[in-house]
Amino acid sequence: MDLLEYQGKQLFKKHGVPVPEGRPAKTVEEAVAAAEALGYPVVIKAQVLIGGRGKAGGIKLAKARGEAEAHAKAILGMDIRGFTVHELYVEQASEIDEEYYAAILLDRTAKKPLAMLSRMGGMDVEEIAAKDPTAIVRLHVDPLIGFQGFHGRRLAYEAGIAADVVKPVVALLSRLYETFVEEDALLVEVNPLLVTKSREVVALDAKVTIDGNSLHRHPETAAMRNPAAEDPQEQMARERGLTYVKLDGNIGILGNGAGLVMSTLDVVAQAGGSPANFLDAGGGSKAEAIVDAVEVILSNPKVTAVLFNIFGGITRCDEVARGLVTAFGQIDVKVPFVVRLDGTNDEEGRKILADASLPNVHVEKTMLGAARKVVELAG
Amino acid sequence: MDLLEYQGKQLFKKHGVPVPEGRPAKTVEEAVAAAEALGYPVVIKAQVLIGGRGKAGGIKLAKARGEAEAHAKAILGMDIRGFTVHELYVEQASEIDEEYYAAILLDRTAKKPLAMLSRMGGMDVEEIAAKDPTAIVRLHVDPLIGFQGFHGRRLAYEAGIAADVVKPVVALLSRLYETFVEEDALLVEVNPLLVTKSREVVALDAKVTIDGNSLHRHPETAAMRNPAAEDPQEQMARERGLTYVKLDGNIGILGNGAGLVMSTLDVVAQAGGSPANFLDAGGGSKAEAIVDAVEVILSNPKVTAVLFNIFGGITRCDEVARGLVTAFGQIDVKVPFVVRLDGTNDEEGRKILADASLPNVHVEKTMLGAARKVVELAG
Amino acid sequence: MSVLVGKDTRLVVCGLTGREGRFHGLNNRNYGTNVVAGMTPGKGGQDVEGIPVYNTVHDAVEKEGANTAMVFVPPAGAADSILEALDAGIELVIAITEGIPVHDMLRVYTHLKRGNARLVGPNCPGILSPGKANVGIIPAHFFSEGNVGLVSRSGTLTYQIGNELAQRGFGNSSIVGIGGDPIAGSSFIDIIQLFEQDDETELIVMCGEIGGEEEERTAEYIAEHATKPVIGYIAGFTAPPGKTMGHAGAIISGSKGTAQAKAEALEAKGVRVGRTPTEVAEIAASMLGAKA
Amino acid sequence: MSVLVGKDTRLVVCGLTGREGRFHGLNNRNYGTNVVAGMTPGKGGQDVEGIPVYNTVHDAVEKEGANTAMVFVPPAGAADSILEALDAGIELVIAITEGIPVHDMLRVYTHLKRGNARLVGPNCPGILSPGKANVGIIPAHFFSEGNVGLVSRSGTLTYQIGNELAQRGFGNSSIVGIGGDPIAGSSFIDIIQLFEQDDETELIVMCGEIGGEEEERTAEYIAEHATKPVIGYIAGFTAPPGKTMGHAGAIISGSKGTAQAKAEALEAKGVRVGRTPTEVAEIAASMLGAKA
Repeated sequence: MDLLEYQGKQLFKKHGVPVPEGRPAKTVEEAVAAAEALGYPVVIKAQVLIGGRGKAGGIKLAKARGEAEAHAKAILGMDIRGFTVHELYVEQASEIDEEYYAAILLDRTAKKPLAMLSRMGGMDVEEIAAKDPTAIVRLHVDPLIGFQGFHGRRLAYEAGIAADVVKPVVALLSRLYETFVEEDALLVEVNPLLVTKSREVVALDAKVTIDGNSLHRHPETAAMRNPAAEDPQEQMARERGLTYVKLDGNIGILGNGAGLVMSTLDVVAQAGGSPANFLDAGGGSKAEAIVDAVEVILSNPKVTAVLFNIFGGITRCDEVARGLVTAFGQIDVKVPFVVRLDGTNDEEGRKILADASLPNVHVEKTMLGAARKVVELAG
Repeated sequence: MDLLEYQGKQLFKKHGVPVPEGRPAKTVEEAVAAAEALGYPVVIKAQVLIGGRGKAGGIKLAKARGEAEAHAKAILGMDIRGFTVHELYVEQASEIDEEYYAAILLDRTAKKPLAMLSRMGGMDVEEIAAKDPTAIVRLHVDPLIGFQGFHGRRLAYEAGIAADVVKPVVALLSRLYETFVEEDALLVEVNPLLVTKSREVVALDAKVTIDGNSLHRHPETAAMRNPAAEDPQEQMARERGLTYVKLDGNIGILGNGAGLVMSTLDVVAQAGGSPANFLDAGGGSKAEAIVDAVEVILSNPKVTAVLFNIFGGITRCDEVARGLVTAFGQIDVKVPFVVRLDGTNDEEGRKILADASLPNVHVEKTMLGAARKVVELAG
Repeated sequence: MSVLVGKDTRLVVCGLTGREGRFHGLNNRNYGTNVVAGMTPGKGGQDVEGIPVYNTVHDAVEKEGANTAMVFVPPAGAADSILEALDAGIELVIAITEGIPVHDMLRVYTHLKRGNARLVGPNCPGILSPGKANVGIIPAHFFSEGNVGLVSRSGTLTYQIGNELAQRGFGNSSIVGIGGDPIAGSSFIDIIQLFEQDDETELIVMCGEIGGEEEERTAEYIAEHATKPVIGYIAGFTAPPGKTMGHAGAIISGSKGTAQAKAEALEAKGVRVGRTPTEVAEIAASMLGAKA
Repeated sequence: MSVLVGKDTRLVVCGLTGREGRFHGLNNRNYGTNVVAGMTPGKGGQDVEGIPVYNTVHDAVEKEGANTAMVFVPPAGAADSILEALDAGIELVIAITEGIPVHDMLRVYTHLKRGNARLVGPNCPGILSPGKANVGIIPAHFFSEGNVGLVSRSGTLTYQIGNELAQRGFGNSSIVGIGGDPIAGSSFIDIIQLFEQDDETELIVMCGEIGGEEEERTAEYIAEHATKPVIGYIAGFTAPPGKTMGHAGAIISGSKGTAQAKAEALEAKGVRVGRTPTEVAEIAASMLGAKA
């Protein structure tokens, strides 16, 4: 789960990572009140889950009330690379002396946290790497030992940051690691890590991704989820406990098991089709889950045909068939369905479908045959 | 550093170990006010760093104001096995259903924390062990993995505690381990670990020993040190940065290095003497430290002779000799001194002493000879 | 022979008294797996259709000689359960649970590597050695004994490929689901090493998916060490970057972890990669010679 | 020969620019120890009388091939420094620092045991191999080369015993101070094992004190494994229970850790225990034959 800048900074503050003073705002009035309370100059920042806000005009300096009001008005509702701005963050302006880059993330290849530091901040890490690959220092941390002082010092000295800020940067990295571990983050990134004119070190931006599987122990973070930023189909699926990813095509897809669904997308693409979604109905899918899934798939208006690819293991094909029949009873289905049922109780499943003789539902025996059929029907 | 019950309970509370409500009090008035605020019945408990308070009359139940006042008056100033009661703890009374025993301590042989649980609480752990050795369950904890749920469950099930309180006891043990680690404790002991009539689990007593070497990172705990409970000579030595332990005898001892000082005590005892103290002047002892040390040793009125046993390594014997000369200039020394100087600059040291011709100072060349001499002089 | 589970397996099911644990635990026993115990805190002394339940894994080891643990415990307590099994001296832990927090698994994995025990999963379907033992949720009736070793990050995809192989007359030595999480106890390399040492296995099929660099590392390993033929399959050619495709580990980060890159890495090291499950079975048939 | 430090030692001094670090680091170099580097964060690029100083131990290893580290860092940062040395691949860390918190050492010790590196100390005087190398604060001029291996929890007591031996004409192969803390990196057993393998060592003197059960465990070990004669000494017969006698580890807890119990444990296993430093030297002389 990605957090907005100000949400990330709330977590930073909690763990002692220094950040400038700031307040979130959802309206122009709130933004102006925040600016007045903080004192000018302030920076008004669009809160969206995408980079490149500055270039898109989503970050503006305001030196007085009039400017703050004008910027807040301009930025709220703005579209930044497909994301609508619903919230602002009003922050005390900082005088920039140097910009560094710091991050801690999960390195799944090494199966360890990876800490990174660069003296070249303020641009994408890929950009830094392209300009000067030696400018990014990387260090793995043993999860059982944690981030020690020496990790921070190695990063700081090898990155060649200014001698006078080594101590505060090392301290910040240690607090950042604490945030990473205690908040169950997959990524905490500070870019830029600012050195102000008065040589103070603060996190000027915050990019934080939280492990969705950990939210049961972080109720406050769980409440930070921002439904307004989500795709409506994905939101609908999440609320129903389905694993759904929206794609660009027109063929709705349902399967059981993540690997099989991914494979189904691939086979449909190879057959010349274009999948509209990934939907894993999960192991042991029951009839009600199937009804929910059909609703989610069809709520995407681009869908012109639907493929069910079920290999029954724990999932029983007769349950899936029953769910499909129920769904057809509840929903006015206007597009053709291709259904492939194999595995546990496949014959019973196919019989249920035959008995129900649903309109425009085609049963296929193999995955490949089903893919070809749905591509043909989708047009 | 040992903490008083109420100080330990402050740490417990901070880490979520459940404790009854209570307030410390230094006067009868404070105790009565605390009792009134808490509501009767309350228990008035002597706060001393020694066990056996209950048997000595240092723990009393008060059901009304008059009783609270009377008990507070009786207990304040009481002598419990050599310790004067300077503070009280006034605590809400608990209805006892069962008494367990729980502790986490450093097992230096295994070099791991050791967690212990018994269903037989309310008596000394040695007493439990004597009554039923199988009643105490012991489990080591890997310091890098920490106390997991399974540790708690194993302790609870193997100790055979009541099924309905397994969960709260496991939760309490986990909080207790957190206290142990985060407060840098050498011991956290809860005896009794109480199950109330309403089947709630609370720590009714708290015995906490903090690692003195960790106090730099625990300023609040460091402030809990209770000078009133310390021996005046030990307090004086601590304030001067000397390592001093008071003993029962009459021969004052100073040496450099803990091992050599211990060995000196042994050799003096073998020669028929009785040491008055352990005093390690430390590696690289300077003249001022020697002056401080002489003052501390002589502040014990039982001392009838003093032995200096120095084997100079980093410590230079000439520095020690100079310190002794200075001390004799500042202090009116009435007892004989035996000085053995060996090692770095020993000849210079002996020459300084010879030149100063201090009254009643005897120089010996060997440790054994010095020990015999001081025993003879001490009378 | 077979790998990891077989006739010597003495299984304790952590979470046997739960709905899933009970269903699959009994299912595994029906298949012939020696399910010696269950573990559910607070239910010690009970039994599940004759399988004794203990409060701790330590008890199950001590009283029943369990050497393998299957973890069906819900995500919040699963890492604790894996650590308990390791602490109790269990040699092989198979964690079925999906949704264990990554930081829990980081600690578990690092701790695991201090000892000699093995962890398969989490978020995996388990291990089936046809004709010998089934530990997990793999529907065993699709598979028969044979000479193909199958290792996969995905469950149902494995069934699909296994079934395609079965239709062509091939059986399996063992089917090992290593799971779809970013931090998995066992890697492709770990399992391929076992198949290399297994007499029965003549061909190895590895079934990867997007995310991480395991398949790329495995390609290097195969080129240097594998003596038996390996066939690859990768799911997720059409997956967009930045989206988690069902499995927590199935995500393309930037340009890393694409199916294309993985397939190419394998092919660069001489591993044939099927582009559909059907093609995998066809390649296998061509290599081993058609049977049925 | 000698144990742990000698002609192959390439020493980095952590805290070389501090008062103590500088004094003893230079002292060690004057003795002939190959002091290749110092480490003080922020002082990289400086030098101490020609010894180059680095910001990290990693740099000292990379640039100067350091294989041994001596830690003189103040207690609050000492555990960090030991971990840094281990992380940098140092094989032997000698920690002189007194007053490191026990919980820091618990973590360091547990981590240490995951690898193959060795830690001596903390709160120890270091290691002297007379005529070869001196790493630490032992005053080397009292000691000459010889055949007595000395291992001790105490510093000055070691000098006292070493001196008594020297007066009778005996020198030392190595003198190893294992330190007076409750959690020490190396035990008596660890060092006795090394002396057993050392050709030069013919007799071993172990110098214990009150607290813990190391001496008792060592008695068991000697009985089972030692082939060379061992003489014991224990300090603290007159120490009262519950009082820390200078060293953090020198404390009798309840009835555990008394000098009496330790001496008896050693004697029960056939180890002769001297009751005074002088007696230890006399026993050694009687065993090896008077020399001077």
